[in-house]
Amino acid sequence: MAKEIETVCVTTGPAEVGDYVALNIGPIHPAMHGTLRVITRTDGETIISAEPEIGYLHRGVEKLGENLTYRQFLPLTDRLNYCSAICNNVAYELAVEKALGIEVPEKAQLLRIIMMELARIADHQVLVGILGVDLGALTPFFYLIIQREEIYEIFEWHHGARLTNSMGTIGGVEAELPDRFHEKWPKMRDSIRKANDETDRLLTHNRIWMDRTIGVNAFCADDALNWGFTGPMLRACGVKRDLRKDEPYLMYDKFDFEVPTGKHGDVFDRYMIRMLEMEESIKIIDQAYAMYQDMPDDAPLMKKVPKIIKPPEGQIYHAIESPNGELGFFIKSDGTDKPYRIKIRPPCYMVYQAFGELVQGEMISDLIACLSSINVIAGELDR
Amino acid sequence: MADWQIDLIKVVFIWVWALLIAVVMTWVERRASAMMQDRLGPNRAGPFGLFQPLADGIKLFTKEDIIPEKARKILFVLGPPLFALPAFSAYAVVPFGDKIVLGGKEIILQVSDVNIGFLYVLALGAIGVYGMVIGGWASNSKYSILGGLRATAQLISYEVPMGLALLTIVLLYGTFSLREMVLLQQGTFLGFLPNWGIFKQPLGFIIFLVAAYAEANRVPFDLPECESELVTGYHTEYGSMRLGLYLFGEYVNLGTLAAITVSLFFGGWALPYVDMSKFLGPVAYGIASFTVFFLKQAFFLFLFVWVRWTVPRFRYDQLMGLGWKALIPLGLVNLFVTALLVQLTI
Amino acid sequence: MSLMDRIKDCLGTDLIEISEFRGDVCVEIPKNRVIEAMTSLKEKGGFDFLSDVFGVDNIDLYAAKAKKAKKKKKGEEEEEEPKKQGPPPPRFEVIYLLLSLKTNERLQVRVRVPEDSMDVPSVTGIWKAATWPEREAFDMYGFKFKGHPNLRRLLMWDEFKDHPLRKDYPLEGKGEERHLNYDTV
Amino acid sequence: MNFQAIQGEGWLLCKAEQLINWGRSRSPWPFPYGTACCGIELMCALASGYDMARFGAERVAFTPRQCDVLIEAGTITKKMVPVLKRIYDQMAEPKWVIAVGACACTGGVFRTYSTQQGIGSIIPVDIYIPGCPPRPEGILYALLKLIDKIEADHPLYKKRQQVVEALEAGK
Repeated sequence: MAKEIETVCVTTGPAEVGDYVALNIGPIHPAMHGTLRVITRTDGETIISAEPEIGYLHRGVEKLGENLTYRQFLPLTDRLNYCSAICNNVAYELAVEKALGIEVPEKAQLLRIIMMELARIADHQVLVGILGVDLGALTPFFYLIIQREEIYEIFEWHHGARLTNSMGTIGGVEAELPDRFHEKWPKMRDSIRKANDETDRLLTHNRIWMDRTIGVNAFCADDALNWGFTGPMLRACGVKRDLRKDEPYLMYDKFDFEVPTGKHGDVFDRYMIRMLEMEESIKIIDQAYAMYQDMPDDAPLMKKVPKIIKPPEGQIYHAIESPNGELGFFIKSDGTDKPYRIKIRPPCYMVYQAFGELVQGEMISDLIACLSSINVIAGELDR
Repeated sequence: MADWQIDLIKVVFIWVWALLIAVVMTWVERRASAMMQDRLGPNRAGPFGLFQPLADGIKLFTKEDIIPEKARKILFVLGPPLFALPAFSAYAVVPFGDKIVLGGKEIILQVSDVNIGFLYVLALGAIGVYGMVIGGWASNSKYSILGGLRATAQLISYEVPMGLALLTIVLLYGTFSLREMVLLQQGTFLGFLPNWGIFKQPLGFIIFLVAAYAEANRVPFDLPECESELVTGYHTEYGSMRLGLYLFGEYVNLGTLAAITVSLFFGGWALPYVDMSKFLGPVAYGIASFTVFFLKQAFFLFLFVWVRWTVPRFRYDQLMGLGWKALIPLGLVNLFVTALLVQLTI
Repeated sequence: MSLMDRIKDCLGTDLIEISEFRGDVCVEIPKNRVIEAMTSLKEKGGFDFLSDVFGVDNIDLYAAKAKKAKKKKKGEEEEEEPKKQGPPPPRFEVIYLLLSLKTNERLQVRVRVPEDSMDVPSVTGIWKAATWPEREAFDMYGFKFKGHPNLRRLLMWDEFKDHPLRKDYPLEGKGEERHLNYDTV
Repeated sequence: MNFQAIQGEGWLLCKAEQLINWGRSRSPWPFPYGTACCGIELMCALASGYDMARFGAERVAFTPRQCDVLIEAGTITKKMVPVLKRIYDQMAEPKWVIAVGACACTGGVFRTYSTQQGIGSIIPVDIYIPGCPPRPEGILYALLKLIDKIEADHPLYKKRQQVVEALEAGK
């Protein structure tokens, strides 16, 4: 039987043909987010080996970056992790600012923090929603998407775009918080909490949900560090590492928030960490907002930066904690107005390379759950 | 009127009724899911989008009919009807109303009161599986075949607890005829409870309901279809009206299962505490009993939809575990206890 | 002890050059000593986390520098012919980004790779995290990582010929197209 | 009813065409080919706030056999081109294509070695939506435009012409 099916499937994957069925999942598959592909060898439903293949969304961003000026590259960073574009923008801005050796005014920092944390909530909401959809629970996704629309509304008020925000610029932020934010935020905070609560009640203690997620592709901390995991994936394995606490950038050292960690590194821990992080993000926004309101109205938002940005020759690396983990920009400058080499260190790239090891010996259903819980965003994976 | 004419009317009626339920159910499912998800749902085709299933049907009918090159042609064609037809046929033994006397003639509101109607339903349910398996196999696609294999394993495993749960009912009523079972459920029990199967066999009912969900391939047991894993499972390669038959058959199946649930556990057409035949004319009584039956059935149909949009999906091995490790032992214990009680009370 | 001193201690003779720019320390190590240096950095230096591995093509940088130097020379005075320099500097670099989880310090390690011998020892034996980044560096620049378990193209398709991130590859490509023949398998 | 009215040539054809178009335009099942940023906006368009299901675009299936409208949202890279072609070929007639976003229309900002400069050169596209990414309203508007297009179609007439031509050629 295995042989007969063999002829139908198209694989360019691992060549060894055993008694196992090669099952090609993706790139067009409901759970593959459009551009991922996994070539598996299965014994019945059990996965013997899985090899992810990427590059279906490789758009040459890094090469493009070498041909654009520093300011022109900013909009391209939106298209990396499009679920939380603002984090990418800020990461890039911070990297260039580090190369220039400047620090932006405090008010701009607070604005960036507020927007970044909102983006983090939006990103986690998509993740939790999609995880639910992939495990068969469709309804929470819709509840979360409604809240996401509200967050988009704030983005739109502030800088005019929903998804690809291009927020701020090198040296600061252009606009203050929109007036409507002051009314909107208290209401929105409650509704986000309500949606999270609804999701929590629908999923967390649901027996089927627990069966499907607890203990599924658990990963130990040593392996995770060896594979280069960061962010929620690493925290789920029990390592308390958050760049916001460990290498504070912007003003994160002034805020009071927890870093939730898991124990087993399974899908459930990843899901729970994201749920808890949303709450922490709300806390951070509250504090940042209070600090923002204490600022004088005429406090500067922008640092003076020359029109044409020419960082001195040298190479820098700056990383921030994006919703997925450590998002870093390496910039090598040759003293001209274009970066000589720009390298993005996407967080999900490192996680996804361990995918074969994560899902080995699990079942096809777990592969889907695992993929959703990693939160692979093809844009930043392939660049 | 001759007997065959009456029979013909009944057959046509039940056929149309089953079709209607399936059609309306697709609409109900979409609108109800939309309601639960803060959406509107389809509302462009006809009032409230009521004609949405019709639009889908027209579209599916006029779509290009593709049979994949590497598919087994005959089996590929055979799959969908084999899935949909048994579901329709099972309606034949469902008693949808009481006996009425018209012009000195006794008419039973049931296509045929087979004395082993109960076994007939089970047997037809088992045939429906072949539609899925054959469809999955003939498509010659890996997702399809995985779906087909899952369907086989799932349906065969869940036939057993379902059968065990139903056996207790047979023990209780001492008959295989669905009509007699309904008749035996009239009156009250312990003085205040309606004499329904659910109160006499609560555990049996739960086992039956779970198994029914599995038989109908609904979330949390929709593994053969399993949109996020197997694309659309056994009917991945099907398009046009063949797909329509599969989708349609699923809803007909739901209708059958709901009807059987009502007949076995919820007193069929009879209202509790009230005997409608005493103050209603024969025709009115026929309609009333049918309405009662339909309302009960509608509740279960809605329950199917409700559960569908609430819970996540099982994993394959968990599904098997639930079937073999939980439901079957429970069913056996239930059967044993029931047998003991029946033996003691006689 | 400062970070620079510790790294000097740790690397010993393997250290070719150490520099600092905006707080980012960058060290250069010889190509054939990558494994040893990385192991000692991991075990003695405490840099136990590999963030990323990637390549840099320096051909344009050298060209620009040469141009600048020429201009300067012209501006100053016409002197005698520039002295014959040694062999041209290696075209490529591989950069490893290391991180110490305990002290939260970051370190860039640079390995220079000449165009005519593109093989670099693979660090996948020390950190598995290098698996895909090294594949990508192979894909984009053509480094041959010795000891890599599965050195295939990662982002471009297998039949792709060039190495797109090299500076002499045009931004808009050379008109490559991908064709798949589905029925031959 | 005026009997003359139904005697005109093609009356039945016309009414049947109207019925078919009515059905087709009210159930354009989408194939969400979301590859990049636009895929997220497509997701929003399908979800609660915008709810594409209102127009009958309800049953999102990822198998090309069961879908009518290929909504191509996002960048198509050269690596992806054969896959897209294949998916389009596998869809059953009648089929329509919506290209969502600048990348799908023209390649957008990504004028690089690995990006396909617009999917129009690979598969026939019915509706182009500009924007990077377009708002969900844009996607809905495109769907409405597509529905208009479907309603203006002559499925049977075309078929009849084909048959007539084939017959004439056979003579």
